[in-house]
Amino acid sequence: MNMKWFWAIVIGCLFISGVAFAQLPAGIPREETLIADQLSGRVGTPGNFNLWAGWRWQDRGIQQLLLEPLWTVDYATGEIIPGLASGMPEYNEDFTQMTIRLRQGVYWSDGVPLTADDVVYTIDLHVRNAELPYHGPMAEFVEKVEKIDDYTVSVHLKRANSRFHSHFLDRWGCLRIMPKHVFEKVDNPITYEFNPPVGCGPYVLYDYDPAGFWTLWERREDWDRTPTGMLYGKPQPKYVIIQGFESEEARILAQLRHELDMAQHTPEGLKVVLEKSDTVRAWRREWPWVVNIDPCITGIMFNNLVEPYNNREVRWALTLAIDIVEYMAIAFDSMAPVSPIHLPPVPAYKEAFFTPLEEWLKGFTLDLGNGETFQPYDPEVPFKIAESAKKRGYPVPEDPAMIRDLFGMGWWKYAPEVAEKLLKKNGFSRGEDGKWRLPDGSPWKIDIVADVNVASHPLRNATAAAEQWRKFGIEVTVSPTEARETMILKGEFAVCDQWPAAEPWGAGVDLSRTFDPWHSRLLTPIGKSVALGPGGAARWCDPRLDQIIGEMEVTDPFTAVERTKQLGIEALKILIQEMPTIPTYGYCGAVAWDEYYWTNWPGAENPYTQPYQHWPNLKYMLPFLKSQKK
Amino acid sequence: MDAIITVENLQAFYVLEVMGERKVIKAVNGVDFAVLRDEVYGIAGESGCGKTTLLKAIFAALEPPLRIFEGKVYYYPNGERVDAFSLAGEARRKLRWTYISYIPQGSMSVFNPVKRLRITFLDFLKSHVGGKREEELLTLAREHLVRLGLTPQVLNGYPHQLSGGMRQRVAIALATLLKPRVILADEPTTALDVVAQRAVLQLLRDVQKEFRSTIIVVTHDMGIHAQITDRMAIMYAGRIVEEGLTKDIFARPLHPYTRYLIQSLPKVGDKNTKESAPGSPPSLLYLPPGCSFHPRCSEVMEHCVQEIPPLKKINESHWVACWMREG
Amino acid sequence: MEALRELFRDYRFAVGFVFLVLLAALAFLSFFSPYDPVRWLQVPRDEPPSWKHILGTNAKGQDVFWEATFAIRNSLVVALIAGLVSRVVAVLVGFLAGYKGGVVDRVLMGVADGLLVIPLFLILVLVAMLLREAMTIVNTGLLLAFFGWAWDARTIRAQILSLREREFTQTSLLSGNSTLSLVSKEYVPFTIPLIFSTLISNIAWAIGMEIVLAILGLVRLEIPTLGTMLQWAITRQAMLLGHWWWIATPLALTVILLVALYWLSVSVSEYLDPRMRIQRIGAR
Amino acid sequence: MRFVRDYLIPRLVQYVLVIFFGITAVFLIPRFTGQDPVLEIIAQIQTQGGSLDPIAVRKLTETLQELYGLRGTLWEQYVNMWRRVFHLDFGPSLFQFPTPVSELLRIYLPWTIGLFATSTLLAWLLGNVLGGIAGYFSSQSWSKILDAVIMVIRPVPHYIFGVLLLILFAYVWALFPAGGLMLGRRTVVDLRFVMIILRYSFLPALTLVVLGGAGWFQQMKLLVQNVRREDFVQYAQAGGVKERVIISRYVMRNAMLPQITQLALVLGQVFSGVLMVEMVFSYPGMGLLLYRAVTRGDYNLVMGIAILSIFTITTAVLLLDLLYPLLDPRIRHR
Repeated sequence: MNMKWFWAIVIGCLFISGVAFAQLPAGIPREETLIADQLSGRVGTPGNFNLWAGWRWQDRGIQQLLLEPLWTVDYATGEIIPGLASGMPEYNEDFTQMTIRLRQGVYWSDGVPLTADDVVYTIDLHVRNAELPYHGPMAEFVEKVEKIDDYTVSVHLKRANSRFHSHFLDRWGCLRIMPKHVFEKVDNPITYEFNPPVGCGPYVLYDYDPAGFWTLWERREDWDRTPTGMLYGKPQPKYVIIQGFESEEARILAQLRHELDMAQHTPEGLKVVLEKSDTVRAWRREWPWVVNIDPCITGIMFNNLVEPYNNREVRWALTLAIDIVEYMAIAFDSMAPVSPIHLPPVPAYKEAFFTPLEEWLKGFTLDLGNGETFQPYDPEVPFKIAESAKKRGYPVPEDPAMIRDLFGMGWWKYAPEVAEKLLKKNGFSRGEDGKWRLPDGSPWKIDIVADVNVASHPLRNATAAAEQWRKFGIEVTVSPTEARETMILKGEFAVCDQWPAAEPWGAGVDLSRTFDPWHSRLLTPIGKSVALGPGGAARWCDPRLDQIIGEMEVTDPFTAVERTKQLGIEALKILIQEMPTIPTYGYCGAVAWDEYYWTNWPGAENPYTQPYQHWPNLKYMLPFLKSQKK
Repeated sequence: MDAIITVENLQAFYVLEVMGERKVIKAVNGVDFAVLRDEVYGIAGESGCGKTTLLKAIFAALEPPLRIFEGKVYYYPNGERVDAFSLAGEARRKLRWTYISYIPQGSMSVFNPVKRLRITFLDFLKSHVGGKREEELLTLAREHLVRLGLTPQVLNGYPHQLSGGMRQRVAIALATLLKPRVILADEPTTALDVVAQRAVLQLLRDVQKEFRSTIIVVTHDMGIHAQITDRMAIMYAGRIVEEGLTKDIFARPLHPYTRYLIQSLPKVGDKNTKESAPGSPPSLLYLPPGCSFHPRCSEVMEHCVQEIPPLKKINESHWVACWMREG
Repeated sequence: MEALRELFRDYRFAVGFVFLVLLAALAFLSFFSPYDPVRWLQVPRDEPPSWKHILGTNAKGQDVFWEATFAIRNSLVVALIAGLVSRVVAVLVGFLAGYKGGVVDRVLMGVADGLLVIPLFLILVLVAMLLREAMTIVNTGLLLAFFGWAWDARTIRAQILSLREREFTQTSLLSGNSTLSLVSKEYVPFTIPLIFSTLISNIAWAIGMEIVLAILGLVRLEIPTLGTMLQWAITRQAMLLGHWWWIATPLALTVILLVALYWLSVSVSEYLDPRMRIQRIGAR
Repeated sequence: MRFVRDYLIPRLVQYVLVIFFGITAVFLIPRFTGQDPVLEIIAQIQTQGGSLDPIAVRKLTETLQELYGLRGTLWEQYVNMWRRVFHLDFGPSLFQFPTPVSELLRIYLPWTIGLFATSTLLAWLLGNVLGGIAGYFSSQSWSKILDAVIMVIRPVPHYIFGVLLLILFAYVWALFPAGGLMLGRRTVVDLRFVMIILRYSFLPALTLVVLGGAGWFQQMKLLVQNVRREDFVQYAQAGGVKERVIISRYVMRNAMLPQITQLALVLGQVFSGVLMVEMVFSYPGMGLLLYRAVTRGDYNLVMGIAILSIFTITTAVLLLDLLYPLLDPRIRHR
């Protein structure tokens, strides 16, 4: 009997407390708060905000709300937004000196004004302190940094570099300016926790979970003394919570309960929230909903130092053995745009690279030996994908321009017979059972080293590729492993599901970020770690590309636009001819926004800024949000 | 007749459901007898003849699959007749240990192994004696042990620390704690050595004298019956085949089965191998037709195979169920 | 097999056995599957149960029923390998430790204790990471077997210890029987029911562990097992999207399998209990 | 003193050896998986789209290896590890660098004790009490129904059971939070604080208690059904001893004995279930911490947690071995 009463009271209390207390910390009104999901998950270093010293889960709000970089890339608008800087960087004639002009009237969140001293201190410290992650490029290039006046800094470079500014260009991370008045009092900038943190962004730290699940930020009283405020006006939410979830189900339910305004789900998770909620919208209001302007290309990576993937024709054969229409149905339920080249189909790149390349692609020819040739490009692919999606029951638009927008420009033909010829030309053969044999007669087995997360784009690619190649007669296994990252960086794989190319900036015409990892000086033997996994881990290089990269280093992307673009196109052609990795489709973010508390999200119909909550540009979105006071 | 327990046409069967098939084990199959005040009554028979079941029925300890099909068992507390089976749970619980008590077969594991004996004694006392403090009850238990010639120190020990004979005597002490009118003793000396056996029997006799209780002893060992019982019944295959004064039965056994039992007793100076009944008791599930004993009987007649012999009165105190004694 | 006949008298044993036979039959059906279990887009996707696809189809374009036949087959193989191999180790260690005693006993039980106190899960994850593409059905079973014997070896040892105290060991040894014949003639029959009951609980453990490893993505996800079927259904949000047939099928199969094993194990345990046995023998 | 010589000392030696081999195994095995914590960090930055210059990465790799103490031979690292163990200093977490392992343990241990220890004990108690009663009255229909329900619930994987609870009690009837405990550094410890934690922990605890308790229930029921037929129980029943006393002091008390031994050993085997629960409910705890540490090659953190766990369990087993005779007077030390 006593037990019964005890339980009745306990459960009763729990119910009452559920009615009496909201989810948020005391004194935080929900209608003035924006809650966003943290992409990188729970923070491992909750009390440490010093992201100059290493990985600190920067998308917990440090990069989106607290800090302001000199410049930020916006891939949705194709612009570079000057933050602390007042304009674009200025180079001298031979690219050995760069001038940074700072925005005036910007204050750190503790009331100290931002001046050239902070910039000088930051660069200087990085040149001197070898333990800081950005020490490498600073020490390599910076000869001297000097303050011209309070708002002008001049950086003298050791050798010509037209892209030195890119180290300060925020694209999910860059060298951000440090508050000199805070760090100069610190003995060791590596061990310093930077708590409470000080920044030039529109928000300051209010509270955080010691276990790392959430971080709560409060709008600065003096938000008008931050670049965000100056550029776009007052950020609307008074508070922002960045919260991590360990399971997709919890994230979905939180959004359905209006406890999460911005989230990135899996496409299946997105379907759930759209189905179950009246207030949740996706980036696109209609099918296929997902963000298809992400500046990241997905696909399959070969290790170009491993037999037989060191052979261009084998790589091409494997490409032609893929039926991209089926591939897309398997990988992403036909919801993503395909890309035949090593670039994501973001708006800026479509115009600058896809369209100019299209004629060349159509004429591109593979030599099959014995005088036979084959033109692999298929511009009809988007329409075939549209057809397959229609059969699946999705509301596919009829407009050809829209179809190309949703499903991409085109891809490579499904040509198993051509693939067969290419392979046979290289000594491969089919066994009695129809399965492929390597030139030495042993069965051809492909093991794709893959991500463990079934919902992730890498594993989606691995699954679809495995399926296609099995159909072609190769024995394929997919091995999801938690050791994937290490294995890929060290080259302990033959085929994997890493991004086929490094992510470009997403804006402008400068593709150096994509090509640089393939410079021959960075070619790393198997067993040693490469510098950059995406693209770089393919361990491929080409003297023609080296030359282009060299030329890019002395071409100003801001002034010599046409030349920069031309260099990019030439480099892309080399990549297509060689196919060191297979690009398949552009990364798609399944972004879901709840319009219950906040509206005017940057959807496809009004992409005023990039849509992700984890990108540094979030701060530029917040002034545009409209409150739905409840 | 001053009866203290009467059993009337008792049929207690085990009912088992095996793979949807109902099986009935006729462990006690129509038994009538009365036990008188202040006597020691013995029930004898080989194992598997239903004597333990009979004790359980008398004790009204009926757990499935054991069920009473017919018949009655009457108690006579305070002179009035009470139907043991229709007693309500609490009323029956109250009669236990005060009116009727039970000495288990082999005391090896009748005490809670993880508690000191003191606790066990207190548990039994508390359940029947109300309104007394623990120390008073403990004193009661100590006095009782002393009266039975046992040292009260045993109460501080654990059951596994006692020897077998000692444990059995403590078990008797526990059973007689509340001076019950009737004590049921199921194989009280089994698994004890001769010396311990003697001590236990002595104790039983003392208890009977001391409290003027009635004791019902169940054992296959005819020697014990000869030593302590006044009257006895012989059971075979769920039925009583002979009942009478112990001395009469030993002097003039009427049933062939009784004779086998007696002959199987070792006699002083007897070097001959013991003659026991050939074969073993029948399965209670499939009883042979007619007299259950006929397959083992050396004097079997045609009639024995066809009809079950009724229990016939031979004289004032001697009854037997055998066709040979017919007429 | 007198013991078996007796066990079958218990409806739980009988029903559990029938369940197992049905599951085995389902597993056997996989050999006649019209579909390749690894391949995608074999049938229209996401269709609810119908006459054509009695348990519906999943988002991968596979028939859930036929996929389930492979899943139950592979899971049973994992569980049986794990159960049987670990039984061999457990029995050997248990017999040796219990019979020899002394230093042998100390060492063997020390090893078993060592295995028991290490967070087993940690080791499983680490080894699964090591094996990667080698995490096939057989290897998963062997991995689980390697870690699944310690507790049962202890149980069996305890049983041997108590048997050693019994009279027949002394008599048997005095009458000149060899150790081997003693063990095989006297110990084995007594311990077989116990071994069987530990086998059943070990199988249940292995099934559960395979599911955990699969949910964490540490096994080969394209090989259908109960675990990987659940994993795909979970990550593709079958539950919240209302594709209940996809997640309910492996779940129901898991429950049925474990209920059957539980009933077998309860029945065997009761059978082991001597008092229950007497009651049963009485019914003969 | 025969007890000390013949029993206690060998038992202590075994205790030390088990800890020694356990820790050595936990030291060695992660180093064979080929996981490089430094590369994991770099990959983490790159996969999220972070920009790191190739030169920066190369430099960073070297710096981090230096910082992490991953230089030197395996033997040197091993010796170093023992030195650290004796100083109770496990160094910094490698993946959550530079947070010290001890700091992480300090943050997560209370949560784990709060949820996992409490619910394990609660599951044990409830499972045993209910199982005991159901076993004693096993012929009653409610006991049979309870047994059937538990039989069906028990095989349900923790993850699925947790998600079902979430859907039911955090969405269909939104009584409990879906995750995300909003207690920060500013929170004052008061009644509200306690209520929030209770509410937040209720569903995770329920999952662990139900699924854990189901296992104990089944075992206890079986044990009680056996003990119930023991002579001393039947005799006490015959003697009219009150049923309450029989159930608690006779049946449960005896059936409990093997369950106590199991409890100590089961502590080491539950990381998997706890991990699933922590995942579903976004609950901070050692399960997730350990899993992430393992998968990221965070040797220092793996060592910290494993040593803590091995030490706790081994000590619990040792204590139990030494104290067991108090619970069961029949057992005397060998």
